[in-house]
Amino acid sequence: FLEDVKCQAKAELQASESRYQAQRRITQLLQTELLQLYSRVEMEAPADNRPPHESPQGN
Amino acid sequence: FLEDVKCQAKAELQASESRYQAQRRITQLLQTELLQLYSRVEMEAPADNRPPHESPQGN
Amino acid sequence: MADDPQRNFRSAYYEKVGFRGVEEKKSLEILLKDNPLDVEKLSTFSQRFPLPSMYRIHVWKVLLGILPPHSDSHALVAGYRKEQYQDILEALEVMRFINTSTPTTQVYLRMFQLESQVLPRCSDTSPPDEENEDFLSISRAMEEIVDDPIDCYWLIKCFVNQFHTKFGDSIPHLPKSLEHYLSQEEPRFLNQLKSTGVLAKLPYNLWFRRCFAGCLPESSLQRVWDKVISGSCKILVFVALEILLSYKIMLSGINRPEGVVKFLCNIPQENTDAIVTKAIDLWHKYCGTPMHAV
Repeated sequence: FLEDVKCQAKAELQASESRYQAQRRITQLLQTELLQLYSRVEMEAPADNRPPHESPQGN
Repeated sequence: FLEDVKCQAKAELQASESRYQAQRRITQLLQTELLQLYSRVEMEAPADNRPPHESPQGN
Repeated sequence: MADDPQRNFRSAYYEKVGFRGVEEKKSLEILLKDNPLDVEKLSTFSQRFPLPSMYRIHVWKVLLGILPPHSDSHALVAGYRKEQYQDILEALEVMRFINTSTPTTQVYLRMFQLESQVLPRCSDTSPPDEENEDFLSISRAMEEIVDDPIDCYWLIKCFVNQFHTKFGDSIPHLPKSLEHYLSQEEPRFLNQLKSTGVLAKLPYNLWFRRCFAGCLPESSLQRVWDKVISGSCKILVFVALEILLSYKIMLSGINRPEGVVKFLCNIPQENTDAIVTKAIDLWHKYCGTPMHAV
Protein backbone atom coordinates (compact mmCIF):
# COMPACT_ATOMS: atom_id res chain seq x y z
CA PHE A 1 0.00 0.00 0.00
CA LEU A 2 2.88 2.32 0.82
CA GLU A 3 4.35 1.64 -2.61
CA ASP A 4 1.00 2.55 -4.04
CA VAL A 5 0.99 5.96 -2.36
CA LYS A 6 4.54 6.59 -3.47
CA CYS A 7 3.68 5.70 -7.07
CA GLN A 8 0.71 8.01 -7.07
CA ALA A 9 2.75 10.86 -5.63
CA LYS A 10 5.41 10.34 -8.27
CA ALA A 11 2.83 10.37 -11.05
CA GLU A 12 1.28 13.59 -9.74
CA LEU A 13 4.66 15.25 -9.54
CA GLN A 14 5.47 14.16 -13.08
CA ALA A 15 2.17 15.54 -14.33
CA SER A 16 2.93 18.86 -12.66
CA GLU A 17 6.42 18.80 -14.17
CA SER A 18 5.13 18.24 -17.69
CA ARG A 19 2.52 20.97 -17.30
CA TYR A 20 5.32 23.28 -16.25
CA GLN A 21 7.46 22.27 -19.22
CA ALA A 22 4.60 22.86 -21.65
CA GLN A 23 3.90 26.27 -20.19
CA ARG A 24 7.57 27.09 -20.33
CA ARG A 25 7.75 26.28 -24.03
CA ILE A 26 4.83 28.65 -24.63
CA THR A 27 6.62 31.34 -22.66
CA GLN A 28 9.77 30.93 -24.67
CA LEU A 29 7.89 31.21 -27.95
CA LEU A 30 6.12 34.33 -26.76
CA GLN A 31 9.36 35.83 -25.52
CA THR A 32 11.03 35.26 -28.88
CA GLU A 33 8.08 36.83 -30.63
CA LEU A 34 8.15 39.81 -28.31
CA LEU A 35 11.85 40.37 -28.86
CA GLN A 36 11.33 40.28 -32.62
CA LEU A 37 8.47 42.70 -32.38
CA TYR A 38 10.49 45.11 -30.28
CA SER A 39 13.33 45.13 -32.75
CA ARG A 40 10.87 45.65 -35.60
CA VAL A 41 9.21 48.56 -33.81
CA GLU A 42 12.56 50.12 -33.11
CA MET A 43 13.74 49.69 -36.69
CA GLU A 44 10.62 51.33 -38.03
CA ALA A 45 10.81 54.20 -35.64
CA PRO A 46 14.52 54.80 -35.02
CA ALA A 47 13.86 58.31 -33.73
CA ASP A 48 11.42 56.93 -31.21
CA ASN A 49 13.55 54.15 -29.83
CA ARG A 50 12.81 54.49 -26.18
CA PRO A 51 12.29 51.17 -24.46
CA PRO A 52 8.55 51.03 -23.90
CA HIS A 53 8.64 50.63 -20.13
CA GLU A 54 11.13 53.28 -19.30
CA SER A 55 9.17 56.18 -20.63
CA PRO A 56 5.60 55.02 -20.46
CA GLN A 57 4.25 58.54 -20.71
CA GLY A 58 5.66 58.62 -24.25
CA ASN A 59 2.94 56.25 -25.37
CA PHE B 1 4.57 6.71 8.51
CA LEU B 2 2.12 6.69 5.62
CA GLU B 3 0.99 10.18 6.62
CA ASP B 4 4.62 11.19 6.57
CA VAL B 5 5.08 10.06 2.99
CA LYS B 6 1.89 11.85 1.99
CA CYS B 7 3.04 15.08 3.63
CA GLN B 8 6.36 14.94 1.89
CA ALA B 9 4.71 14.34 -1.49
CA LYS B 10 2.28 17.17 -0.90
CA ALA B 11 5.04 19.64 -0.09
CA GLU B 12 6.97 18.68 -3.22
CA LEU B 13 3.87 18.98 -5.35
CA GLN B 14 3.09 22.41 -3.91
CA ALA B 15 6.55 23.69 -4.75
CA SER B 16 6.25 22.32 -8.27
CA GLU B 17 2.79 23.86 -8.68
CA SER B 18 4.04 27.23 -7.49
CA ARG B 19 6.67 27.15 -10.22
CA TYR B 20 3.97 26.24 -12.75
CA GLN B 21 1.68 29.06 -11.58
CA ALA B 22 4.47 31.59 -11.95
CA GLN B 23 4.98 30.36 -15.50
CA ARG B 24 1.24 30.84 -16.17
CA ARG B 25 1.35 34.41 -14.88
CA ILE B 26 4.30 35.05 -17.17
CA THR B 27 2.44 33.68 -20.19
CA GLN B 28 -0.57 35.87 -19.50
CA LEU B 29 1.58 38.92 -19.13
CA LEU B 30 3.48 38.20 -22.32
CA GLN B 31 0.22 37.80 -24.21
CA THR B 32 -1.08 41.13 -22.96
CA GLU B 33 2.21 42.76 -23.82
CA LEU B 34 2.22 41.32 -27.34
CA LEU B 35 -1.36 42.39 -28.01
CA GLN B 36 -0.57 45.93 -26.94
CA LEU B 37 2.53 46.08 -29.02
CA TYR B 38 0.75 44.73 -32.10
CA SER B 39 -1.99 47.28 -31.81
CA ARG B 40 0.62 49.98 -31.37
CA VAL B 41 2.51 48.79 -34.45
CA GLU B 42 -0.66 48.80 -36.49
CA MET B 43 -1.63 52.27 -35.33
CA GLU B 44 1.75 53.71 -36.11
CA ALA B 45 1.94 52.14 -39.56
CA PRO B 46 -1.60 52.25 -40.95
CA ALA B 47 -0.35 51.95 -44.52
CA ASP B 48 1.50 48.82 -43.63
CA ASN B 49 -1.33 47.10 -41.87
CA ARG B 50 -0.78 43.56 -42.92
CA PRO B 51 -1.19 41.18 -40.01
CA PRO B 52 2.38 40.62 -38.89
CA HIS B 53 2.22 36.86 -38.93
CA GLU B 54 0.99 36.45 -42.46
CA SER B 55 3.91 38.15 -44.11
CA PRO B 56 6.90 37.84 -41.86
CA GLN B 57 9.21 38.31 -44.85
CA GLY B 58 7.85 41.87 -45.06
CA ASN B 59 10.16 42.82 -42.22
CA MET C 1 37.27 37.75 45.22
CA ALA C 2 33.74 36.59 44.67
CA ASP C 3 32.69 40.19 44.18
CA ASP C 4 35.34 40.93 41.61
CA PRO C 5 33.27 42.95 39.15
CA GLN C 6 35.35 41.91 36.20
CA ARG C 7 34.84 38.26 36.99
CA ASN C 8 31.11 38.80 37.39
CA PHE C 9 31.06 40.62 34.14
CA ARG C 10 32.89 37.75 32.52
CA SER C 11 30.54 35.07 33.78
CA ALA C 12 27.56 37.21 32.87
CA TYR C 13 29.09 37.54 29.45
CA TYR C 14 29.61 33.80 29.07
CA GLU C 15 26.12 33.27 30.35
CA LYS C 16 24.87 35.50 27.59
CA VAL C 17 26.89 34.49 24.58
CA GLY C 18 29.30 31.79 25.65
CA PHE C 19 28.28 28.57 27.39
CA ARG C 20 24.58 29.21 27.14
CA GLY C 21 25.04 30.06 23.49
CA VAL C 22 26.92 26.81 22.93
CA GLU C 23 24.15 24.81 24.61
CA GLU C 24 21.54 26.57 22.49
CA LYS C 25 23.48 25.96 19.34
CA LYS C 26 23.79 22.26 20.20
CA SER C 27 20.09 21.89 20.84
CA LEU C 28 19.31 23.64 17.57
CA GLU C 29 21.70 21.30 15.76
CA ILE C 30 19.83 18.34 17.21
CA LEU C 31 16.54 19.82 16.00
CA LEU C 32 17.99 20.38 12.55
CA LYS C 33 19.03 16.72 12.32
CA ASP C 34 15.39 15.61 12.59
CA ASN C 35 13.86 14.31 9.41
CA PRO C 36 11.21 15.51 8.90
CA LEU C 37 12.04 18.74 10.69
CA ASP C 38 9.66 19.61 13.50
CA VAL C 39 8.59 23.08 12.42
CA GLU C 40 6.73 23.66 15.66
CA LYS C 41 9.84 22.95 17.73
CA LEU C 42 11.93 25.15 15.47
CA SER C 43 9.41 27.97 15.98
CA THR C 44 9.53 27.52 19.73
CA PHE C 45 13.32 27.54 19.70
CA SER C 46 13.33 30.70 17.66
CA GLN C 47 10.81 32.35 19.98
CA ARG C 48 12.96 31.56 23.00
CA PHE C 49 16.52 31.98 21.79
CA PRO C 50 18.40 34.05 19.26
CA LEU C 51 19.21 31.98 16.18
CA PRO C 52 22.94 31.37 15.69
CA SER C 53 23.79 33.35 12.59
CA MET C 54 25.19 30.32 10.74
CA TYR C 55 21.75 28.64 10.87
CA ARG C 56 19.52 31.69 10.65
CA ILE C 57 18.81 31.69 6.90
CA HIS C 58 18.18 27.96 6.85
CA VAL C 59 15.77 28.12 9.79
CA TRP C 60 13.96 31.12 8.29
CA LYS C 61 13.53 29.23 5.03
CA VAL C 62 12.00 26.27 6.84
CA LEU C 63 9.76 28.44 9.02
CA LEU C 64 8.54 30.38 5.99
CA GLY C 65 7.88 27.22 3.99
CA ILE C 66 10.51 27.95 1.35
CA LEU C 67 12.00 24.59 2.25
CA PRO C 68 9.69 21.72 3.26
CA PRO C 69 10.07 19.80 6.54
CA HIS C 70 11.51 16.72 4.83
CA SER C 71 15.23 17.26 4.43
CA ASP C 72 15.46 14.73 1.62
CA SER C 73 13.14 16.98 -0.45
CA HIS C 74 15.30 20.05 0.04
CA ALA C 75 17.41 19.61 -3.08
CA LEU C 76 14.38 19.04 -5.30
CA VAL C 77 12.41 21.96 -3.87
CA ALA C 78 15.41 24.29 -3.90
CA GLY C 79 15.72 23.46 -7.59
CA TYR C 80 12.09 24.44 -8.17
CA ARG C 81 12.57 27.68 -6.26
CA LYS C 82 15.62 28.53 -8.34
CA GLU C 83 13.83 27.86 -11.63
CA GLN C 84 10.83 29.91 -10.58
CA TYR C 85 13.11 32.80 -9.69
CA GLN C 86 14.97 32.58 -13.00
CA ASP C 87 11.79 32.25 -15.08
CA ILE C 88 10.30 35.40 -13.59
CA LEU C 89 13.52 37.36 -13.87
CA GLU C 90 13.97 36.39 -17.51
CA ALA C 91 10.40 37.31 -18.44
CA LEU C 92 10.65 40.71 -16.80
CA GLU C 93 13.87 41.41 -18.68
CA VAL C 94 12.35 40.41 -22.00
CA MET C 95 9.31 42.60 -21.32
CA ARG C 96 11.65 45.42 -20.34
CA PHE C 97 10.16 45.95 -16.94
CA ILE C 98 13.72 45.69 -15.68
CA ASN C 99 17.19 45.92 -17.16
CA THR C 100 20.75 45.43 -15.99
CA SER C 101 20.81 48.81 -14.26
CA THR C 102 17.58 48.31 -12.28
CA PRO C 103 18.36 48.28 -8.53
CA THR C 104 17.96 44.80 -7.05
CA THR C 105 15.22 45.79 -4.65
CA GLN C 106 13.21 47.26 -7.53
CA VAL C 107 13.70 43.96 -9.39
CA TYR C 108 12.36 42.07 -6.36
CA LEU C 109 9.35 44.38 -6.25
CA ARG C 110 8.55 43.75 -9.92
CA MET C 111 8.97 40.01 -9.44
CA PHE C 112 6.67 40.09 -6.45
CA GLN C 113 4.12 42.14 -8.36
CA LEU C 114 4.23 39.74 -11.29
CA GLU C 115 3.59 36.80 -8.98
CA SER C 116 0.77 38.59 -7.19
CA GLN C 117 -0.70 39.71 -10.53
CA VAL C 118 -0.47 43.38 -9.68
CA LEU C 119 2.35 44.40 -12.00
CA PRO C 120 1.39 47.93 -13.06
CA ARG C 121 0.62 48.44 -16.73
CA CYS C 122 3.38 50.12 -18.67
CA SER C 123 1.16 53.17 -19.19
CA ASP C 124 0.61 53.51 -15.46
CA THR C 125 2.75 56.38 -14.23
CA SER C 126 1.36 56.64 -10.74
CA PRO C 127 4.12 56.94 -8.14
CA PRO C 128 4.87 53.91 -5.97
CA ASP C 129 2.34 53.62 -3.17
CA GLU C 130 3.02 53.18 0.52
CA GLU C 131 2.73 49.41 0.32
CA ASN C 132 5.46 49.29 -2.35
CA GLU C 133 7.64 51.50 -0.20
CA ASP C 134 7.16 49.09 2.70
CA PHE C 135 8.16 46.22 0.43
CA LEU C 136 11.25 48.08 -0.79
CA SER C 137 12.29 48.90 2.76
CA ILE C 138 12.00 45.27 3.83
CA SER C 139 13.89 44.24 0.68
CA ARG C 140 16.76 46.60 1.39
CA ALA C 141 17.11 45.20 4.89
CA MET C 142 16.83 41.59 3.75
CA GLU C 143 19.47 42.25 1.12
CA GLU C 144 21.87 43.22 3.90
CA ILE C 145 21.15 40.00 5.77
CA VAL C 146 21.07 37.50 2.88
CA ASP C 147 23.81 37.19 0.26
CA ASP C 148 22.27 34.81 -2.27
CA PRO C 149 19.77 36.68 -4.48
CA ILE C 150 17.50 33.64 -4.93
CA ASP C 151 17.27 33.09 -1.18
CA CYS C 152 16.86 36.81 -0.71
CA TYR C 153 13.89 37.10 -3.08
CA TRP C 154 12.14 34.08 -1.62
CA LEU C 155 12.69 35.27 1.94
CA ILE C 156 11.33 38.74 1.16
CA LYS C 157 8.32 37.35 -0.67
CA CYS C 158 7.43 34.77 1.97
CA PHE C 159 8.16 37.12 4.85
CA VAL C 160 5.86 39.78 3.42
CA ASN C 161 3.14 37.28 2.51
CA GLN C 162 3.27 35.49 5.84
CA PHE C 163 3.26 38.76 7.73
CA HIS C 164 0.10 39.92 5.99
CA THR C 165 -1.67 36.58 6.19
CA LYS C 166 -0.82 35.88 9.80
CA PHE C 167 -0.84 39.35 11.30
CA GLY C 168 -2.85 41.46 8.87
CA ASP C 169 -5.75 41.62 11.32
CA SER C 170 -3.55 42.35 14.33
CA ILE C 171 -1.46 45.16 12.85
CA PRO C 172 -4.14 47.88 13.26
CA HIS C 173 -4.35 47.02 16.98
CA LEU C 174 -0.63 47.27 17.70
CA PRO C 175 -0.63 51.04 18.48
CA LYS C 176 -3.31 50.44 21.15
CA SER C 177 -1.23 47.60 22.52
CA LEU C 178 1.83 49.84 22.69
CA GLU C 179 -0.21 52.40 24.61
CA HIS C 180 -1.32 49.68 27.03
CA TYR C 181 2.19 48.45 27.83
CA LEU C 182 3.50 52.00 28.04
CA SER C 183 0.83 52.72 30.65
CA GLN C 184 2.15 49.71 32.61
CA GLU C 185 5.77 50.77 32.37
CA GLU C 186 5.74 54.57 32.36
CA PRO C 187 2.25 56.04 32.83
CA ARG C 188 3.57 59.59 33.25
CA PHE C 189 5.53 59.44 30.03
CA LEU C 190 2.45 58.10 28.27
CA ASN C 191 0.38 61.04 29.51
CA GLN C 192 3.05 63.40 28.32
CA LEU C 193 3.06 61.81 24.85
CA LYS C 194 -0.72 62.10 24.78
CA SER C 195 -0.95 65.69 25.91
CA THR C 196 1.70 66.89 23.46
CA GLY C 197 -0.06 65.13 20.57
CA VAL C 198 2.97 62.93 19.92
CA LEU C 199 1.24 59.62 20.59
CA ALA C 200 -0.98 59.89 17.53
CA LYS C 201 1.95 60.73 15.30
CA LEU C 202 4.42 58.02 16.25
CA PRO C 203 5.99 56.25 13.22
CA TYR C 204 3.64 53.25 13.44
CA ASN C 205 4.15 52.47 9.78
CA LEU C 206 7.89 52.13 10.17
CA TRP C 207 7.45 50.03 13.27
CA PHE C 208 4.48 47.83 12.52
CA ARG C 209 4.34 47.57 8.72
CA ARG C 210 8.04 47.65 7.86
CA CYS C 211 8.92 45.72 11.02
CA PHE C 212 11.72 48.23 11.77
CA ALA C 213 13.39 47.81 8.38
CA GLY C 214 15.29 51.05 7.80
CA CYS C 215 15.08 51.86 11.51
CA LEU C 216 17.32 49.26 13.16
CA PRO C 217 20.68 48.13 11.76
CA GLU C 218 20.54 44.58 10.36
CA SER C 219 22.46 42.99 13.23
CA SER C 220 19.69 44.03 15.63
CA LEU C 221 16.89 43.74 13.11
CA GLN C 222 17.46 40.06 12.39
CA ARG C 223 16.98 39.23 16.07
CA VAL C 224 13.58 40.92 15.93
CA TRP C 225 12.69 39.20 12.68
CA ASP C 226 13.59 35.81 14.26
CA LYS C 227 10.56 36.38 16.50
CA VAL C 228 8.30 37.70 13.74
CA ILE C 229 9.12 34.83 11.39
CA SER C 230 8.59 32.25 14.12
CA GLY C 231 5.14 33.61 14.87
CA SER C 232 5.00 36.76 16.99
CA CYS C 233 4.05 40.25 15.90
CA LYS C 234 3.75 41.33 19.55
CA ILE C 235 7.53 41.62 19.70
CA LEU C 236 7.22 44.69 17.45
CA VAL C 237 5.25 46.44 20.19
CA PHE C 238 7.98 45.79 22.74
CA VAL C 239 10.76 46.98 20.47
CA ALA C 240 8.82 50.20 19.92
CA LEU C 241 8.23 50.43 23.67
CA GLU C 242 11.94 50.01 24.45
CA ILE C 243 12.88 52.62 21.87
CA LEU C 244 10.51 55.07 23.54
CA LEU C 245 11.78 54.20 27.02
CA SER C 246 15.43 54.36 25.99
CA TYR C 247 15.04 57.86 24.58
CA LYS C 248 12.50 59.10 27.11
CA ILE C 249 14.60 61.98 28.36
CA MET C 250 15.69 63.00 24.90
CA LEU C 251 12.12 62.84 23.58
CA SER C 252 10.80 64.86 26.51
CA GLY C 253 13.14 67.66 25.49
CA ILE C 254 11.76 67.93 21.96
CA ASN C 255 8.85 70.33 21.75
CA ARG C 256 7.23 69.71 18.40
CA PRO C 257 5.66 66.32 17.55
CA GLU C 258 7.33 66.53 14.13
CA GLY C 259 10.71 66.71 15.82
CA VAL C 260 9.92 63.60 17.83
CA VAL C 261 8.88 61.69 14.72
CA LYS C 262 11.99 62.82 12.89
CA PHE C 263 14.17 61.60 15.74
CA LEU C 264 12.37 58.25 15.97
CA CYS C 265 12.71 57.66 12.23
CA ASN C 266 16.46 58.14 12.53
CA ILE C 267 17.38 56.75 15.92
CA PRO C 268 21.08 56.44 16.78
CA GLN C 269 22.40 53.12 15.50
CA GLU C 270 24.81 52.47 18.39
CA ASN C 271 22.89 50.83 21.17
CA THR C 272 20.12 49.14 19.23
CA ASP C 273 21.38 45.69 20.29
CA ALA C 274 20.73 46.59 23.92
CA ILE C 275 17.31 47.94 23.00
CA VAL C 276 16.38 44.69 21.25
CA THR C 277 17.70 42.60 24.16
CA LYS C 278 15.61 44.60 26.61
CA ALA C 279 12.60 44.43 24.31
CA ILE C 280 12.83 40.63 24.11
CA ASP C 281 13.14 40.40 27.92
CA LEU C 282 10.11 42.62 28.36
CA TRP C 283 8.17 40.62 25.77
CA HIS C 284 8.97 37.40 27.63
CA LYS C 285 7.95 39.07 30.88
CA TYR C 286 4.52 40.14 29.62
CA CYS C 287 3.72 37.40 27.15
CA GLY C 288 5.57 34.50 28.76
CA THR C 289 8.35 32.35 27.40
CA PRO C 290 7.14 29.46 25.27
CA MET C 291 8.09 26.54 27.48
CA HIS C 292 6.94 23.45 25.66
CA ALA C 293 9.35 21.51 23.46
CA VAL C 294 13.05 22.23 23.09
